[in-house]
This record gives sequence, structure tokens and C-alpha cells, in this order.
Amino acid sequence: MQESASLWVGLGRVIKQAVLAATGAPWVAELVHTLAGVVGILSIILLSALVLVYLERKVCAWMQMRLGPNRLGPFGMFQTIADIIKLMTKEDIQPAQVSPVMWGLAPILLFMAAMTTYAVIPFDAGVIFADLNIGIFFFVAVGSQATLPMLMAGWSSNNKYAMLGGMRTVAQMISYEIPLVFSLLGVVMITGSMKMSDIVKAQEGLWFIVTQPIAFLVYLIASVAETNRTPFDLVEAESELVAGPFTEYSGMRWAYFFLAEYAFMVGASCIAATLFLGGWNGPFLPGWIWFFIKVAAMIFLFMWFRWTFPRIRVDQLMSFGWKVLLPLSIVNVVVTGIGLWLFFPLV
Amino acid sequence: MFGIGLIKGLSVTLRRCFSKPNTVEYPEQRLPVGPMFRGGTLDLNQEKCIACSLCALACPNNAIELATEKTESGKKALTLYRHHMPVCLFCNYCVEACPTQAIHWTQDYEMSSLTYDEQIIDCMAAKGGAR
Amino acid sequence: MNQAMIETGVVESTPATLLADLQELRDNASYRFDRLLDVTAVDRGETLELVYRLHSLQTNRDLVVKASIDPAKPEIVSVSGLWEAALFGEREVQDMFGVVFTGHPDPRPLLAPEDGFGFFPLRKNYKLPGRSGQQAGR
Amino acid sequence: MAQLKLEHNGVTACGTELYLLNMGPQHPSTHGVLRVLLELDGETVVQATPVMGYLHRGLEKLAEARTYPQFIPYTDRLDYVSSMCNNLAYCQTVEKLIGAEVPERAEYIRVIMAELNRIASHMLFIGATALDLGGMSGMMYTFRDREYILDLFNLASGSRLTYSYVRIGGVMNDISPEFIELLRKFLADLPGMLTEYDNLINGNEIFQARLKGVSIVPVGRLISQGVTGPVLRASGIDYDLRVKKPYGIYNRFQFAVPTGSVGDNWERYLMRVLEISESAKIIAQALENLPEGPVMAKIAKVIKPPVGEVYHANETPRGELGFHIVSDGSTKPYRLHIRRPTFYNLGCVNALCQGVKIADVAAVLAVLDPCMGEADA
Repeated sequence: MQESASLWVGLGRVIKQAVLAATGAPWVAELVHTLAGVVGILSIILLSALVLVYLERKVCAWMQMRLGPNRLGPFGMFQTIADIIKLMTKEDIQPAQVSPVMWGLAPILLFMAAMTTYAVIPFDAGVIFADLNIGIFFFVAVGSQATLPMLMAGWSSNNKYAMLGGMRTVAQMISYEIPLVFSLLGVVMITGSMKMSDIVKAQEGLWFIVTQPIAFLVYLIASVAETNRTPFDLVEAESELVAGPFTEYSGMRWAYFFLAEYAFMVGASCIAATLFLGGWNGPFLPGWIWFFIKVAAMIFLFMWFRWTFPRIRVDQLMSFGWKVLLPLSIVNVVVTGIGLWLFFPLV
Repeated sequence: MFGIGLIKGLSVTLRRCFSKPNTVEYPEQRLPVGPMFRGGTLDLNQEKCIACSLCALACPNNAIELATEKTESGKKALTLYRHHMPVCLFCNYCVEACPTQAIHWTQDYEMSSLTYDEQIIDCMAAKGGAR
Repeated sequence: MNQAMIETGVVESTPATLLADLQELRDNASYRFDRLLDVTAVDRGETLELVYRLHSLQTNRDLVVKASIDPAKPEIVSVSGLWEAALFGEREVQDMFGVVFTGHPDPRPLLAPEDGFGFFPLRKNYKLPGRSGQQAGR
Repeated sequence: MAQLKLEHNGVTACGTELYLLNMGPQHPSTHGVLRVLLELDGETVVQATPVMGYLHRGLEKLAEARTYPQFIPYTDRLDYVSSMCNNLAYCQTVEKLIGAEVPERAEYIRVIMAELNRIASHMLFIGATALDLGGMSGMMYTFRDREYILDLFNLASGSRLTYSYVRIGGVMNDISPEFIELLRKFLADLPGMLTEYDNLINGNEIFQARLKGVSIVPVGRLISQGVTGPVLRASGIDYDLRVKKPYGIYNRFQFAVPTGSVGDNWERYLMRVLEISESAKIIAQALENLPEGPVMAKIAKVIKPPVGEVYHANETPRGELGFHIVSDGSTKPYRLHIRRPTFYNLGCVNALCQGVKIADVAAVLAVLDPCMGEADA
């Protein structure tokens, strides 16, 4: 199956061989191959942000009986490009009272964290930047690094709204990280591996959403919270905190936050598709298209939530996370353990 | 209880997602302004006007500036008729006050301009839409 | 202050007895005016007339209590201890008429800017200035 | 900012420090240009001080320089989302002063318009509340439906927001058969709209959880603060001027006044939702009994009321809107005072906000439904 795999693997191999033939040095070929992967991931992030901003607007508009962007290009598709040009040409304003180093570093660090998570996402059989044997662990660990830049942004902005937003980030991310991890644990227990490719292979027959529905639900809710989207967008909370940690940012710096946010959303969708929806498995179509469809469905779900639900309050967020989600995910782990012990007793 | 309301909400937005949008694409499509439309600028019919200045008297906010003079035949005639649009309340009092129905609203509602002075409409010079 | 006066709907009071009168109107079981709907003032030239509009939810009856003060020395006791509604109402009167309400816990300007208008707009001696410059209509 | 002196000693029981947060006048969730100074302990509000006056236009002084009919357009600009109700309150005050009779048909049209405006205002309220709680789509739905009412008003008066439709002695002009037909269609569609709000907004558990049990204040405090309208009724006080002191022809209609029992934000919200269907009932009854005839009484062109004083109040969507006119016998009011419901309702912001989270400040401001054009006069 891996041999029949997609054109992406082939493309990588061709690049590698071409460079090897040209330079004759295997390490150069390896380097170029890796760089190609980095470029690939970067372009995925940037392109997906580009498309998602457009889609978000369109979906939002449709749900609100509006048309959405429709002026620039066919169906308004170039609207986002115009926005990017606008953001890039904007003046870089740094408020006088900010702590410059931290304030400048925060958006970059956040984007880096978002980008790094993509290393372990299997887009297709063999198309994974680093198929670590601790893949999920890596994702969780790197994903949770988003807390720090957000707090940095909030604190260094020297703005009370931003500060409140930064504080909320920490509280929210820590609270929801735990149920998130526990929900992933069920899958790991069944497959007995944290390696992404193993997990996907384990789902060739049955997707884990069938065997682990509670885990999927918990993951869904926790990942909405992790990606700061309604109903858990307390960090930004437009009607309360103006824009949370991003209040003092403008232009390209703000765009970094924006990009990271979408990157996290796509990342969370990718993990959901990998762990619960069978990854690249699917009949007829090539694996990467299946993966793409599943991710798109997840993203639509996220958008659907956002444009339907009101925002939850801070104390409700906390009590929901600790009193509902966490017990639920622990119960799931226990039930999974008992099930495994009953049906697949350890030898 | 828990979850039903959320799902109902989701169903509403999903249904709307596939229904016809309610918006009008403004510069190309325009909604009719309605038969009683009050807005735009004052359209003065100088033949009908008897320069009685009742409109200026009726105006709550002194938005109409007019001046008259006696003609040779002893009748009053307009020399100046200005509609100060920025202070206009669009209350229709002037139109109602006019004994000869000499003033009407133009059907134009795109009234923005670059300078303040452009907003002061000389109704004697303009025919129909003032700009 | 008696029943017959209250039937008429308007009661005259004096600055000195205002607080006691209003307290009586609020607490006396036969009146029970539990709401202060509005506080305002009218500039009558020689006097400045303060108008307290009371209402009773129990009897659904209205009462206006008036008290006149000297516009040159505009000072009257605050009734905000009786009804919290006076907190805002009196501050508005203070901005508009320059009345000093003694005992008001928070006498900052409410509708006026933080340092006041510099004049008292609703007094009769303040004339509305005409529009300036280009806006001049009639 | 940090150097601002705190009124309390600045240190709370937990050893945390209080700080000031300036919410507004430009903030996404303060309707209009209200500014609220929040004294916070972490996320919890210790003290909330509303600061207003940013929209003060001196309407009461302007009135002294206008004749009686000329002030009607200014009442539009008080509470600009319920102009009809303001027009009605003002015109009825002047009619009371000059002792004018209003033709039957005009009375019915006035009731129809005022209640339609109440529905429009409450629709805006529902949408704005949903928006303040983060549910962005809700607002679009209610605005879509409010648009139908604005179209109706446009048909009748030629304006969509500042109607000046109700005049002293009657109404501006008669309503057309087309208007009545469209109105009947709207009334038929209204239950569907309300069901949609129910499904999307009211029925949502998150929405309910956000509002239920939040900022309950003893009813005595609200009475003392002069709070009127739905905010007061939510605390169980059955006081609606349309019933308790019927003005116009309101005593001819059968309708219920929804009252709450707990007095939390949820009931303050619910009052408006329930009032929409009650208003629809009134409109249906008025349409049924709409008589033929003139819509304007014979009123002198120049209105010269007798010397005297008059106060008249109406129940607008926000509460008791009263006009107090002192006449000196001339064509212009000697003194005109407006008892604005929003102005006094904002007095309870502090009471409602104490002890809630920042997020609920937005909710409190939403359910008070302030309109700063009115509060600031």
C-alpha cells in the first residue's frame, strides 16, 4: 500500500534523487529533501489560512443569510489576498508602553509552535515530515507551547484587556489540555503506539470514532477550547475584552497571530482526522484527498460551532472543563482499559 | 435537556446555510425608497414658489436659508434658496408647510460629499438632483 | 402635609422641610410613595423650583413635590438617602442648573464634562448661541 | 492608570489588588457611547460606575427655542430605536396641555405604530444581547426581521428610523391598504420568527447558562433606583403604564403583561421576548377594530397652549418615558423636561454588576438595553 502511495512521496523521492545525481553528496540530498518538506508544510499552512479566511467568511455569511465576499475575483476569492496585501503594507505600530522584546517575540513564537505541530501530521501514507514514535506526545507537547506566547503578548502589551486575555489563555489552555490528552489516551491504548502511522494503520478496518465516541466528543470540545474558538473564545472575547492579547497588535504582527490561530485549527482538525476518522484511509480516492476531505469536514464543524453558539463565561468554562470533561475522559480511559482487558487480555 | 438546545441552534444555522441570502448587492441592486420617502435634497419648483417662506418658518432647525425681493410687479420673488443638508432633520415639515407644493424631496440618498460646502445645496441652481 | 393636599397631586414644600416631608411621604403607611420617578427643576426667574415626582406602586398614585430656592444661592438638601434614583437625577439638575445638593455622596458632573460646562444651560439667563460660520441658516 | 487612587483600601481579602478597567466609551459591548469604570478584583467586578454624557445634545434647552410641533423631530432622536413611542409620548403630552381630541382612526394607527416599534426595538434587543454574549449570528436573524418593520414604517412615514409620524392631534398621514396587507403578513410570519429565535438564541443552553441566576438584586433596591419597564417587571413588579395608567386607547385592548419572579438577567431578557407576542396581539386587535375616518384633528397651525404645567408618561420599550412641559402661554415651551427611562435604568448598573464577572458586565448592559441617545438627552 505504501508503495502505491501518492505522488507526494514520489515527488520527494524524485527531488532527492535529482539532487543526489547533481551533487553526488547524500547529505545535500537529505537536506534538500528536508527543506522541501519544510516548504511544503509552510505552504500548507499559508495556503490553508488563505483559503480558510475566505471560507470562514463565506460560511459565516451563509449562516447569517448574507452573501459574504463577492467583489474581488470570482466569488470574491481574491478578497483574502487583498487583505494580506493590506496587512503587509500597514504601518508597524509599536505602542510606547509595551515591553518591546517580548511583545515582538510573541507572535513569532506562537506561529513557530503552530508550525512545529505539523511535523507529525500524516497527510498520506508516508507523507509525514517526521514519523516519530511519540507522535501524539509531540503534538500535545508542542501544541501546549501556545500558552506562553499568548501570555507574553498579553503581559507585554501593558494593556489591561490584553492582560486579562493572557491570563484567561493560561487558565483555559491548562484546563483543557488535560481532558484533551486523556481523550487521546484511549486511542493510544487501543493501538498501543503513539506513532501516527501506526494509529492510522490500525484504523484500516474500523475508525476510532466508532469505538471511541466519548473520546471524540471530549477531543472535539477540548480542541475548540484549545484553538480559542466560540463558544470558548474567551481569550479574544470581542464583546468583553475587545481582542484579548492581540489588542495592541496591528498589521503583520497581528497577521501572525491570525495565521497561528488558523494553523492551530487546521492542526487540531488534522489530529482529529488522523486519530478518530481513519486518517488517509478511504476507498477509491487517493489517501491525501481523503485526508483533506476529513479535515475540511472538521473545519466546517468548527466554523459551524462558531457561528451558532454564544460564548461561555470564565467560571463556567473552568467548571465545565474540570467537572465534566475531565471525569468524562477519565471514565473513557478506564472503560477502554476494561474493554481491552476483557477482549484482548495481555499475553 | 443538555445538548438539545445546542443541536437545535446548529440545525437553524445549517438550514440557513443553504437558504437564499437576504442581502441586496447595493450599488447594482437598489431597494425602492418608498412612496413617502423623506431624504435627499429639496427639489424646488421655482414656477410654483410664491416666496412665502413658510417652509423656512416651519423648519425646526433652520435648515432652509432663503431671501426674497420685491419685483417690479409688486410680487415677492426668490433671490436665494439654500438647503443646509447637514442640519436638516428630514422631518418633512417644509414640504407639508408649502401652500403650493413647490418643494419635494429628490429620490437620491447618496448624499456624501468631500467638503461641508458641497452639502449646502443651492436649490435655485439645481434642477432635480442637486449634485 | 395632609391627605387633601396629596389628592391635588401637587405639594409645595420648603428647602428646610423637604427632607422631612419626603421621608414622611415615603414611610407613612397611608401614602407610601416608594418611587422617586424624576428630579428636575424649573427656572422661574426669581426662584428656582425643584420638582420631585413621586409615585406609589401600592396605590398607583402620583405626587409632585415642589420646593423653591434662591437662584443666587442654589443649595438644597439631597434626597439620595431616601431614594437612590436621586443619585442620578440630582446630578443632572446640578449640571443643568448649578444647584448644589448638600449631602450628595457623589457630586461629580454626570452629563457635563468632568470639569463642567462652565455655565448652566437650562437656566433662563443662558441664551442659546446661534450657529457659527457656514451653518448660519436664517 | 495604575496610579489612580482606589476608593477601597485597594487590597481584598485574598491579598489581591483591585484595579480599574475603563470599559468604553468605545467598546464593542457598550451600546452607544456609555462608559463604565470597572473596579475589578481579577475577573470579578467590585464596583461599576457608569459615566455618560458623551451624546448630550441639550435637547431640553433646544426645546425652549422650538415651537411645540417643531420639537417632534427631536423626540425621534431621543431613543432612536423606538421613535414612534417617543413621538407618541410627546404628542400626547401636548394634546393633554391644549386639550385636543384625537380622531379614532388616528388613535388606532398610533397604537399599531407604537406596538410595531416596540417589537422592532425588542428584536434589536434580542440580537444585541446575543451579540454581546458572543453569538454573532443571532443578531443577523433579528435584524433581518426588524427590517420588515422598518419597511412598514418607511411605507407609512417615508423614513426608516426617525419617523416624526405621530403629530399633535393625530398622525402624519393615513396608512394605505397596502400597509395593512403587509402588516397582516408580518403578523402571520411573526410566530415563525420567534420560533427561530427560540431555537437559535433562547433555547441555547450556553445562552441560558450565561443569563440565569446572574445579577439578582432585591426588588426594593430597583424600586428605589427608579427603574422602570421590563427590567422592573422582571423582578415581579406588575407595573406597565399601558395597564396601570392607560393612555390613548390602551384600555380597549386585551393583553397580558409578562412579569418575572426571580429577577435575574435571564428574566430581564425573557420579558422582552414575551412582550413581542403580546404587542402582536394588540396590533391584531387594533387592525380588527380599525375605524374609518380622518387621521388628523383640527388643530390650529400655531399652537398656543394655556399657561400651565403638564406631565404625561408612556410605556416605551425601555420603560417610563415622561414629558414634563411648563407652558407660559407662548408658542414655545417655557421648560420641557424629559424623564428618560434609560437614564434612571442606568442607575442600577452598579447594583447589577457587583460581584459578577467581566463577561457579565456585557450581559448586564445588554439586558438593561440602554440607548445612550436617550440617557444623555
